[in-house]
Amino acid sequence: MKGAILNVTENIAKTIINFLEKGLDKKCFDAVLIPIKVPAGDSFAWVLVQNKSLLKDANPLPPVMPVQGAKALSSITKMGKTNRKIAAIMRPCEVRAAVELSKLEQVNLENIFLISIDCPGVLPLKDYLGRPKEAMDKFNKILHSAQNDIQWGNESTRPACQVCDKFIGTDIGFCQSNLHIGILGTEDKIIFLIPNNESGKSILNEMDIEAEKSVDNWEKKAKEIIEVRKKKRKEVQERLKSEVMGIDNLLDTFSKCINCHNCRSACPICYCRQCYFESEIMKLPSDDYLMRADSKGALRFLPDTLLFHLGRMTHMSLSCVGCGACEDACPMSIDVSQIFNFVADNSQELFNYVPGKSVEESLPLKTYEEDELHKVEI
Amino acid sequence: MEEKIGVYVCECGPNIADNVDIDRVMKTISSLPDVDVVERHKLLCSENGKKFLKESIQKHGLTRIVVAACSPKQHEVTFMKVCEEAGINPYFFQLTNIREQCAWIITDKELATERAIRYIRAALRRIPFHKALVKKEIETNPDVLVIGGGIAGMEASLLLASGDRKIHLVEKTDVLGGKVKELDKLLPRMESSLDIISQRIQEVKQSEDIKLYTNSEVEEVLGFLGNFVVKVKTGENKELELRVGAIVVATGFSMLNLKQLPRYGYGQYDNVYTALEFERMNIDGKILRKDGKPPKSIGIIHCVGREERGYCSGVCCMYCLKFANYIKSKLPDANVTEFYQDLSIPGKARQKFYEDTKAKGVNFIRSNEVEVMDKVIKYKTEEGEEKTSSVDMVILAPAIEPSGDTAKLAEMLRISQGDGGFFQEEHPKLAPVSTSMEGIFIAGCSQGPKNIPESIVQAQAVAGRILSSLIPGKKLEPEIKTSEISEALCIGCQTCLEVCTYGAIYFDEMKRVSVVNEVLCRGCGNCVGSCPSGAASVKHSTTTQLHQEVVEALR
Amino acid sequence: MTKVLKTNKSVEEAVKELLKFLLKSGKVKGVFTLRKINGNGAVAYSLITSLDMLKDAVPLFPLMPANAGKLLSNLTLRGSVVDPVVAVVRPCELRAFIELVKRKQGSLENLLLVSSTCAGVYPLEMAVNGDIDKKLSQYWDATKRGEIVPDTRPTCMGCEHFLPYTADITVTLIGKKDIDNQCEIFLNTEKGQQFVDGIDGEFVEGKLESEEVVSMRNKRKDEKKRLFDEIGIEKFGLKGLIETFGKCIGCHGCSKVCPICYCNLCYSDSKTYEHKPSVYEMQLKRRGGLRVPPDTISYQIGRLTHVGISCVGCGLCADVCPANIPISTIFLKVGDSVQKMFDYLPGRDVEEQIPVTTFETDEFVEVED
Amino acid sequence: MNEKFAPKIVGFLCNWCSYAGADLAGVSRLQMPPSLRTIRVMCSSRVNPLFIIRVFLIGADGVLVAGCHPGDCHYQKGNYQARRKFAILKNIFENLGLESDRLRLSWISAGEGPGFAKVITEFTEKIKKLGPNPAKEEVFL
Repeated sequence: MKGAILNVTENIAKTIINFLEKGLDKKCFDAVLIPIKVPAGDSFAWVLVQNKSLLKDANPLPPVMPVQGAKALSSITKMGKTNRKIAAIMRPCEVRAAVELSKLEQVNLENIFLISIDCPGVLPLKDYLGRPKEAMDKFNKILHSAQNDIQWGNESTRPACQVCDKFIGTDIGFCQSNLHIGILGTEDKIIFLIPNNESGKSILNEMDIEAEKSVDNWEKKAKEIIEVRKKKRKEVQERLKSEVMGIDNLLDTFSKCINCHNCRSACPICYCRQCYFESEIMKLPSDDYLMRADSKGALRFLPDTLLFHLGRMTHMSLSCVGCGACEDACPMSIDVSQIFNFVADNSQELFNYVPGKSVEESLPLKTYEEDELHKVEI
Repeated sequence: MEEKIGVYVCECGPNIADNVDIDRVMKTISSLPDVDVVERHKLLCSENGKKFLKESIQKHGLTRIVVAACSPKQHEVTFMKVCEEAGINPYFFQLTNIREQCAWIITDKELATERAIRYIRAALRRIPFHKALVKKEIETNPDVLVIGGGIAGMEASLLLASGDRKIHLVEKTDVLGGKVKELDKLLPRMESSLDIISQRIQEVKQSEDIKLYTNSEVEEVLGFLGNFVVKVKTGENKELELRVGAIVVATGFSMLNLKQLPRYGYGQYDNVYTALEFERMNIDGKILRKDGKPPKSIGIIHCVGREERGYCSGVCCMYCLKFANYIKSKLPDANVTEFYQDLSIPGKARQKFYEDTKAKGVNFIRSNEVEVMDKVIKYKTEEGEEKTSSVDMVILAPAIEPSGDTAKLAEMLRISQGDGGFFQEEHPKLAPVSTSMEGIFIAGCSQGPKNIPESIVQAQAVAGRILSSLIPGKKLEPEIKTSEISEALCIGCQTCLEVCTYGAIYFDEMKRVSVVNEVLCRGCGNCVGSCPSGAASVKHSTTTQLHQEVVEALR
Repeated sequence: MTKVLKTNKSVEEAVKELLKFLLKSGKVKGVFTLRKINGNGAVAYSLITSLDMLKDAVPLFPLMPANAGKLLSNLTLRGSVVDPVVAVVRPCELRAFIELVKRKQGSLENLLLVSSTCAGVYPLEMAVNGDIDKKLSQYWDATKRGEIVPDTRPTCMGCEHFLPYTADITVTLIGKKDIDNQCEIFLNTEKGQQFVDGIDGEFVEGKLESEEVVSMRNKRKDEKKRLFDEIGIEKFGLKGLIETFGKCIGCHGCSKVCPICYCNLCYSDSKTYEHKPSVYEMQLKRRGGLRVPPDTISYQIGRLTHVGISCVGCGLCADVCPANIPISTIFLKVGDSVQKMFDYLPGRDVEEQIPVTTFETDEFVEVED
Repeated sequence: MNEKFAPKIVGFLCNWCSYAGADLAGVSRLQMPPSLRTIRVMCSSRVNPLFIIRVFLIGADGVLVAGCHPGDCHYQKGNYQARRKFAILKNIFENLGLESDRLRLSWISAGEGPGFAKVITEFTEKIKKLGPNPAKEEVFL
């Protein structure tokens, strides 16, 4: 694998922003989609930037993920392709979600140039919002420990990040951005620009950046961590299997759910304008509720909490990218993302499907093979 | 299908061209993507211009048309017709006003030109979102229900009755004639009321086209213009179902209940009579006190209840003058005093009647505070002096009120009650006999206090409205740009039902959604402005269409 | 004066006794109340039909996992309950339900409404680790003393409508020193009296509007004023709005839990708010940058125009906000102001018409220019 | 005051009165500042407050809702309902410290050409004093 090497000026973020500015100057793209610190300074928001001066508060790797990047991209492109070229710089899970959404016609990737970046994980939103400054320091420690890599995905990041094995935006991370930025193991001295396809190459070309350098060391390092994460993911899932799975455990886990459906609103893959579970279909005559109460002596109200979560799983688990946005949004701190991740891994495995890996790979439910899945037949 | 969009810029002779740089407009608009044809014309609304437009549309196979010309109030319909003739749906057209609200109000030619371009671009932005709308036609029933058999109801019935339409006249009491039958003589010529009304009653009864239901009441009204279904409970306690195309409400009035105003002594003292009681006395032929003797001094009090009701009933002054004449002709020596607050005697014949009456020795006292005591009227003069006047008979002119059934009928007919509780006309100036419900008309005192000729005028107006709009065999074309409510988005809160003036929205209990009755809807969009869910929209003026215009306007 | 049922039991027990009596006697078919639903201390509203399950009921537990007004609307949306159901809810939940009934989103028929003089609830986040159980003694102590309970939600501390307006039965808590061994249950309506007919206990006369209630109302009013002053929304302007709502993550959880937001699909989540990229590109050109997803501020102001008139200040919106935005205080402040324009108090009376569906011909001439 | 500032006012004019009034102003050749962008609606009541908010946040320097005079509404009562909605919105703007002066409700009849010109002139002057709508350039809306 080959790529370009850029020397870090000031810091990694600045270097990346300089690169983006250059891209704007050279008209390689007309606008950049990037997280920017909000005016109050207490969070980050996705901003589509045309005016370079706005980039001074930009942060390509913010410590939190208040909105999943694919959602931001979807909001601009779901009604059609953009007329201008937009470079979107996102975390690998966001790129993967964007690719999934494009298969579901909720994102139009034409004219979108996807840039991914090695992801050290993000902090839980709750931890950040209380004390943004301290959290930022904590995050910087994680980020800049790239040379010793142990800290990436440590326990102060979100549970989903801790077990993420697809945090690299190249084929080793099953991610299909146009250009990936490698920062792992570079000791803040250089960054790698790794084109994943022709379009990535041609942009570097337009910017007179030579991309023939070897990135083997970076790749080696990345693969090592991926292996560690894979192991950890297995372990955690084993634990989850006994602790959370099974109807009683599930009921227990979701007993605190207050039906706000924030998990589904934050989920990039839940793209429905109106959730089935919020629709008229779920509104029943009173005697239905009373009959159900009667059969058990009591009926939790609203009922069907588990139905909602299981139903949501059936809708999105094949495309779940494990970004953890659902858990961040849960006011009751339920381990939603861990459970969904677990289920998603299993259902994706059934079809040997990795969401977001490739635009060409069609969604399992949109296709079928004549000779498959016999194990579910009796 | 790929849309082919054409823009036509009208110079309107010098009207637009003088202040808008048409060349620049043409150049700018031609350079826009998605615009297929841009043409200009000296006067697009001329025969020549319309021909040019039609041929150009056909030649280029256009599917959407933007015309930049004058106000849509002037020529929208003109150009829609051209579109139709050219074979495209007239609603795939947008007229943008670059004359009245652009060329004519902006002095600076450059600014005016920019504005014209902006307006055209706004139209171009919205036109892809236009939807084809198709005219609808509904069958109608030409028959009419008239509620109330007073002078107004009878007049309307008689005018409407003809070979090809039936009139159903429903009267609550057992007789026709209403209040007019209770009067002795009519102003200004003092002819007998009975003669006139009997003749009318006779005509109604003889008409083959008028079906009369006495002792009957309307129980339920469903439907809309051209297609009402009415339930009537008849004197024989039978329930009838009638089908009519229009409804005339002529339910008349009642008099203010004098028990509410004890200061006039009605019911407390002998020889205090209401106007109608006094008419009765005159019909019976003699003006007598309770003790059987003729009165010597009579006080007639105007404006009884005017302050409480908040309006002048308009007719009392004249009939009080008439009463003075009754008295003077029967008891020439009796002393007659009229107590009034203001005299309402407009019109070509009334001033003379007043002067003639005054000449007969009738006294007029202006006072805002009048109180009736036993055989005495106490009053305050204009100067504020308290005075009394001895009388042995008092006649009161109470305010005219809506008849007792008004509220019930208003609800049943889904029309509203306006000032004073009378039925509300559609427009006080431009539509004084129609109501917010198309096909329901009001005549006579049910709409407000009025005298007999005014009631007749209204009844005739109603007949005219009905005869010209509800023609046997002719189909009705309801408003096309009506509201619609998305079943998927409606949450069933029924806010729209409450704000709709026309009762054009009903609630589907099964589906739990509001539904627009497109025949009744006038397309005002009040429901759209009030719907929290964005479920309601008005055709050809959807939020998306307006938003597109705004976005361009603010570019 | 109101008829009062007096028993020598703790309020918790007395209310459960009452519910038990109603269910056992067959006067009601179901009991709608808070219940502990499993070992981990989770508390949720439940519709209980068996006496056995009633044991786990915690009708006065200081938590609002959902606005019961919204839940009762769900229960009765497709027609009123066929057999009577008793519901124990908080005053703001009751007010929300009344507002929903006015909007044809529920039915009062066959519901026996029990409420209390409410001392407030703790924030939802306290229920995450079961911390509320540790706070209970503090909660009841303060309630007995007629003081604002510390650490309850800000909107609760500033709530002056803690006396239920339309309850059939009201349990008095605030300022009742003896609630550990005495309970007063006010039977406000004939319906309330009929339902308890036959229950054990002493019947006396009483007045709901006690000195303690008045004193609490004053304290709450002061607190509300303090809250409003502190947040200072009048000084927001666009900048302030952006600073406050900048961290909004767009989950719209506030509208999902809001009892007054009764739409299935929020207008601002509908297709009308989705545009072709060219619309955004035009904006981008002018502004140089554009936050996406867009409409963060427009959503909030828009929701205010819809909810303001009926906002009961139940506080759930702030409770569920993953970004800790003090939404409830802002909405309560604006709601108060809008409601004052019409002298309208949401949930005061089911017959009171919602001002947006009606009008006076001679009002607000001052907004005309 | 910025002399160069040319305010953009979006005016929702009801078809029956105010739009006709605007036309009459044109027919009478009454000159007025070129600030207005007319959007024709059938009735002032059709203007949903949410839409006004959107227009304001897109960056209109002023938003005018104009309808028939009270009692003269072509649809009887639409303008009363419009006034209520408008009053609530204005109250919310005031509460949030937003410039509620950028919103205006006016009754203009079909015969009031000069009245229309006056409203536009006055409103434009007022907006000029307020300066450009800050929402126009705001990125984080």
